[in-house]
Amino acid sequence: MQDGVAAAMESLDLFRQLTEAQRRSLAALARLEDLPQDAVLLRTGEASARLWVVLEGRVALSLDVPGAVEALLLTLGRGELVGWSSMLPAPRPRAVANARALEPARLLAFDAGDLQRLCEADHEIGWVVMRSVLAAVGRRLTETRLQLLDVYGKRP
Amino acid sequence: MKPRLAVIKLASCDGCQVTLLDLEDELLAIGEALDVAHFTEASSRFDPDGPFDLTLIEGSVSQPRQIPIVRHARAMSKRLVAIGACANTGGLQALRNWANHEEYLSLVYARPEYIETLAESKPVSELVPVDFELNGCPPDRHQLLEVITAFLVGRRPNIRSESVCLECKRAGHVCVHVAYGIPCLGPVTQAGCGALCPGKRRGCYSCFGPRENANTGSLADDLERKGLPPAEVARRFRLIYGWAPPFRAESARREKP
Amino acid sequence: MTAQALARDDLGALFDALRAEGYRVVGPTLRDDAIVLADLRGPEDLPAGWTVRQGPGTYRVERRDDEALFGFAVGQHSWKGFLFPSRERLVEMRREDGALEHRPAARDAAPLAFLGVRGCDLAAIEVQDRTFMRGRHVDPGYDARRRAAFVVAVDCLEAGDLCFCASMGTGPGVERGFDLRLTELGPRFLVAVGSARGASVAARLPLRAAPAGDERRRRDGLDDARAHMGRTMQADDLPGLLFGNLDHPRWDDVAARCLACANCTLVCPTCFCFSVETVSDLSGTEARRDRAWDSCFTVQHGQIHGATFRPRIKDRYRQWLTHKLGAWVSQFGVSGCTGCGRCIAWCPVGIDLTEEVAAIRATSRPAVAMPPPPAPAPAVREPMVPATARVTAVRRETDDVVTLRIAHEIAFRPGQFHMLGLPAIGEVPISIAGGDGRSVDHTIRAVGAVSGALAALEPGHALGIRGPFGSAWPLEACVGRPVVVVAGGVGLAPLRAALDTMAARPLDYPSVRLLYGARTPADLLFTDDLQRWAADPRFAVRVTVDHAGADWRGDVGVVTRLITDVPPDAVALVCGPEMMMGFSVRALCAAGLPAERAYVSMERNMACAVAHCGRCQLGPYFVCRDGPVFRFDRIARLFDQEGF
Amino acid sequence: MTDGERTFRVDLMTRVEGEGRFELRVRDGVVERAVLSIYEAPRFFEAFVRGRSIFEVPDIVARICGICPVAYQMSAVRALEEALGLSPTPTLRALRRLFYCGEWISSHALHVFLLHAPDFLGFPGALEMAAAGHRDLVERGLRIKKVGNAILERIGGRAVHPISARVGGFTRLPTPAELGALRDDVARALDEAEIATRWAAGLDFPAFEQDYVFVSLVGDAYPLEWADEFAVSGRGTLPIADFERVCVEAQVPWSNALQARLDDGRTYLTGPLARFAHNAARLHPRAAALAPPAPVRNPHASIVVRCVEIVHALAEALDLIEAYAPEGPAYLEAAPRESTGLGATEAPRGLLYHRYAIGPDGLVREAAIVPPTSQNQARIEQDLIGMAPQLLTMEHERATRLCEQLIRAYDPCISCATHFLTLDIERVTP
Repeated sequence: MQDGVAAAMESLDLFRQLTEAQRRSLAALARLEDLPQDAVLLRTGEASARLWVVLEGRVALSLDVPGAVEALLLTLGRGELVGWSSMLPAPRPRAVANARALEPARLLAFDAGDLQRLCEADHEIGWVVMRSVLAAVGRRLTETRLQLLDVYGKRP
Repeated sequence: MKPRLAVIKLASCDGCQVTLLDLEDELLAIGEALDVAHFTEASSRFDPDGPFDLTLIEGSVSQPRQIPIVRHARAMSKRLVAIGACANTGGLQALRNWANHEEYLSLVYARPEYIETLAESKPVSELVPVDFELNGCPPDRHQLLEVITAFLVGRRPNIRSESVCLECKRAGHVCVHVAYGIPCLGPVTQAGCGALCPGKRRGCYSCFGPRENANTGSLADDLERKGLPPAEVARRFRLIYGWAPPFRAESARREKP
Repeated sequence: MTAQALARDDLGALFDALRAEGYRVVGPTLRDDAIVLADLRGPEDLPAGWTVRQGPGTYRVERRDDEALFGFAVGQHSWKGFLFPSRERLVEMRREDGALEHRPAARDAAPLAFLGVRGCDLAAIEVQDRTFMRGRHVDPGYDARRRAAFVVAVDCLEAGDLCFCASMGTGPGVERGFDLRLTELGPRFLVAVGSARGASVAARLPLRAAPAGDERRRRDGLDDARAHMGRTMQADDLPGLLFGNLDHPRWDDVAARCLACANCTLVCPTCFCFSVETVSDLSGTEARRDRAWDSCFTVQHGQIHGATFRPRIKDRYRQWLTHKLGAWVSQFGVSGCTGCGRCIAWCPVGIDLTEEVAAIRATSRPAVAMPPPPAPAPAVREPMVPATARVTAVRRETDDVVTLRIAHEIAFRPGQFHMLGLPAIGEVPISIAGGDGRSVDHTIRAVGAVSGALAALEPGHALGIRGPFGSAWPLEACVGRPVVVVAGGVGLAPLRAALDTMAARPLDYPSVRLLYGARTPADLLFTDDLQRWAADPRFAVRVTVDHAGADWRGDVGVVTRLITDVPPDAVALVCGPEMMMGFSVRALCAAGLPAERAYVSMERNMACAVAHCGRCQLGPYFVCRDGPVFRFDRIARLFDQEGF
Repeated sequence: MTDGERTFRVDLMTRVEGEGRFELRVRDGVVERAVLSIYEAPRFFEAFVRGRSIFEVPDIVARICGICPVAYQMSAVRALEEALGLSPTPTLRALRRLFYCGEWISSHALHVFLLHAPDFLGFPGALEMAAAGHRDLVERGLRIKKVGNAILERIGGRAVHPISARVGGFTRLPTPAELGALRDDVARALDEAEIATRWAAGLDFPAFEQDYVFVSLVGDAYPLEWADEFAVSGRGTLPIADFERVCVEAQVPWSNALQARLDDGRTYLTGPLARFAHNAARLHPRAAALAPPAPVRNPHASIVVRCVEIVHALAEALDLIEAYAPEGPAYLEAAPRESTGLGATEAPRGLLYHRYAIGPDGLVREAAIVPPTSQNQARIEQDLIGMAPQLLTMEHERATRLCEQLIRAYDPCISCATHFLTLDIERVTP
């Protein structure tokens, strides 16, 4: 199992900047999760304790809309983070979206508490991890803004 | 069923309606293409209730009784077109918007308690959304016909918000501002009149109101450079379309000592 | 041959000769205290003894101390008004009982003789010739009037206060391009013949040998004029200089003064921009399209269904100056400025382009390289008269998008567009979404009056069609390479024919990746085609939407998220809203694709579609002629430039 | 039937310019209330013309009325020139008269063919009339009207709120060729107007002869753009300077317009009937040949007099165009000075009086404008009272329609009537 973790971590751009030793320390905190289609990773209102990286398959983020059908916000694929808010300092915010597997998926899962403690203890790892999280969050923010622009919408 | 036309009047000189009646060559064709359902200046058969496919509304809102008329017109009309300076921006009578209303009333009428008017002469669009505003005091009759035609055939009217200068140059008129030193508001005024004033050797006095992107400041500076006192520059901007925001702002700037 | 002269008192003979050869004589005359161009009865209508004093924003006629007939600089009017009239009818249309007829408008072809054409103005006529006669499409009205016109040129022996023709190389002498040339030397005119037609008229004149020394007097006069030009302009490298300084602070400075009144453009003898208006009777039975002088200073000129490309006065002035002195060279191989000075005199607030250029030059950044002009290729006449065609099938793609199949036998290249029109409503550019030689498919989104009316057509209905126009997707450059197609919204339509071509030629296109973004699943076009392409093993199709419900199994997110693992030798074809294309090309480049292998399809407000009306300009390009498909690196500088 | 209360009332009068209502209440054969109530919004022109340059006045006062803007411009110009001491050249006076002819033709044709004729032929309006077999008549009217507008446009740029009139003359003089181009159209319209006059004379008019006090300008020519005197029936000819003393405006609570009466309290009539009564001998021969015996005292028959005035205006326009040979400047100039000037012209609907006080800076200090409809308003109410007896035996709807028709015969111009001031109003209000 841990061999699978190490191989997965090596294959991801996300961890490319870590040294071999650092990657090993991180790998010790991770495990692989295989999810069937429609498996729920996160539900709105839960305080998430894990951070996932998608390895295979797609994960959908969705929003419960009162009185309407659930709205899909974003689909996440290989190399993308799910549950990044678990990396925020306590008290961790509760999830504002649902995350579920759109199809059978394999993910790398970290216990957020362990990960934060490791980052705290080893600031070099912490810096790389947090920069990766920030990059992912930043990209998502930009893409969300583009969605907000509604570029395909009807102009007058 | 022919589309139903209404012509409604608020505070005005009736010149816009007269302009419609001045379409001597097309009036009967309009009567054939449209059901002129409400046009009290032209017919005793009228229907204030609607509904209407196209409503032309003339005049400014200047009495309390006109407010429900405008709201009703909007509610009952597929297309509501504000025609003329009064309906666009309050018109010439909006000059009273700068003055003390009570004082004006007492100046004109010895017993103001008989008279019910609002403190300001307002454009129609201040009360309800309008589908189109046709500029001009009065509007050009060809443009008025174009508005009616465009709505009948289903396109946007060919009414451009360009400066009078384009029409003036297309007509081949000599520029009165450059060649004779006659102050002209053409560069900041919306075309549509056919550049009448320069054609009669006179400066434009903006009876079609501000054009899109009117650089009133630069023109006003130029008029002052040419010797017009700021108070006169202010007056020129404060006339028929004086209450239109760009002109209102410019006259306020020039008026300051 | 000895030089010949015509006595001033014999000038009437010139009028007689011109009339005898069938010309209507137009030229300068004093009217309403200005020298204008109008019909002339004879020499008595010329402004004898008058001159003009001009400055920025001022013009006054004054008496001279002699009786010279041509002793004045050019005035507000130019010959443009005769060759390219301010209003002209282009097409007449009639729709009745389902029949639709398009016919070219009748033209008045009475030949004109232009009397008193100065060097700058003759150069200006030749500049406009390039626009209306030397491109692929020939304007028939201009062409007929120009070919018929007889030019009597006049040398300028005195420079005007605002003249800088010497800087622009167009004057003060006239050396070619005339039928006859006059040089006013006191009591006589030195006469030169420049053409066979000129010789024919000259043969009717009582010419005498010119006194010795007249030729030298002419040269001295021209030298004197050259030495006393009221203005100068350093004209070398202007295109690159201006396009290299699009962010220069001087643009803000001039924008504060500029009224955007358009006077400079309308008095300019070379400005050619026009708008096309659809006019109809109340019933929509009779309609016509008219053109009228327009200007880059009007909001309509830079508008496309509601969006305004040049909202600020700064954008418009910069468009004008960069076009006049810069882009023109790339478009037509010549500067658009002849140094006549009209734009300075007739600007109500006296903005002086020579001063503006000098100010930019004083603190400029380096010049940039500009594209060369295309080779002249006159080919198509009556380009504004549509053919009548009928809708044979209508397919509803989404709530507001339909595909019309139109019976029209025409060859086109994927990426090109047609102008589709309805007589009383108007005309719009619509890309070609497919075709089989006997019919063409057009996918139309109902956004405005014309597209709305087109989208409402039913099988059997007639419409007007012009084209095809413009550039195509570089399908030959894609042969053998992986192709990445990025489409957004209705932007898939202009790519459809290209995708079908690639689907039909498996050996040429081994790998095609289609990345398609739309607003919602309900907004996806061509769902059958998408499935068909997806089933082809060479195709990889990925679809993403901005918003979806829980039942959607595809991707959600912006289309740029799909741009990963771009093969380094790929060619990318991108079409969609400009914002989406910008982000997509940037993502492609970030993924390693060089910008010269990314192609985008641009949209501007094409009104004539034949590079005459000037409305679809994008810097040095006409979108209708040089686009709509552009190699991205060629327009990258303007792509994100506000105001272009 | 005649007992009890009967009320004849129309809340929105149609085919008149502007907005008004009337009410006639009769109890037991006695008229209790007869009011013409003008609820048209007031627009305060006299107030905001203060502080404006005298050169802006023609543009401002034109906007009082979209039907007779030229009348306002010409009265203002006349008054302001008097204040400046300017005497227009013969060319300017002739052009001004031609200009005014255009407005008479256009305004009278509008009233005769589009507004008034439907009353006699039994239609709600001209479009309905044209659709039901009277297309020729309406088209003829429109052709005549168009010629009036063409004259206005040629001289003033446009028919509604023309732009070329200025204090001292015009901004530019038309060339003889420009005016000459109108000649044939005017001649044709004159022929058509003669036919129309004969048609109008043949209409049936309700019997309603009234004993009017007529007030109009009088002078050497049929009064139009200029006169220094006015005539009041029974009181002879008076200088125009006496106008405000003789014709006094007062406010009434039921109307947004002021009402004028003579200084002796009597109502009076201004307009075509009054002009005709005082000036029939000065009509153009072509008009005189068609004119009924003067005076005409039945307001319903005013349509005939209007037609005669159309013929007069067209005939005179034709003469003026043919004689036009401009001499002198387009306008005369004079430095502004502190002064007061007054002037009156004959608007299509009657005497239109202006008075301005100006300061040394050339700005207006005070303005007084007396339009024809406010002068006629009291007389209209008196006519309603006079009509009451014949209404009582009539079917209600028909009676009401007859009241409206009576008012319409005056061609009231309600927008004009609503924005004027006399400073001594308190004094004369009961």
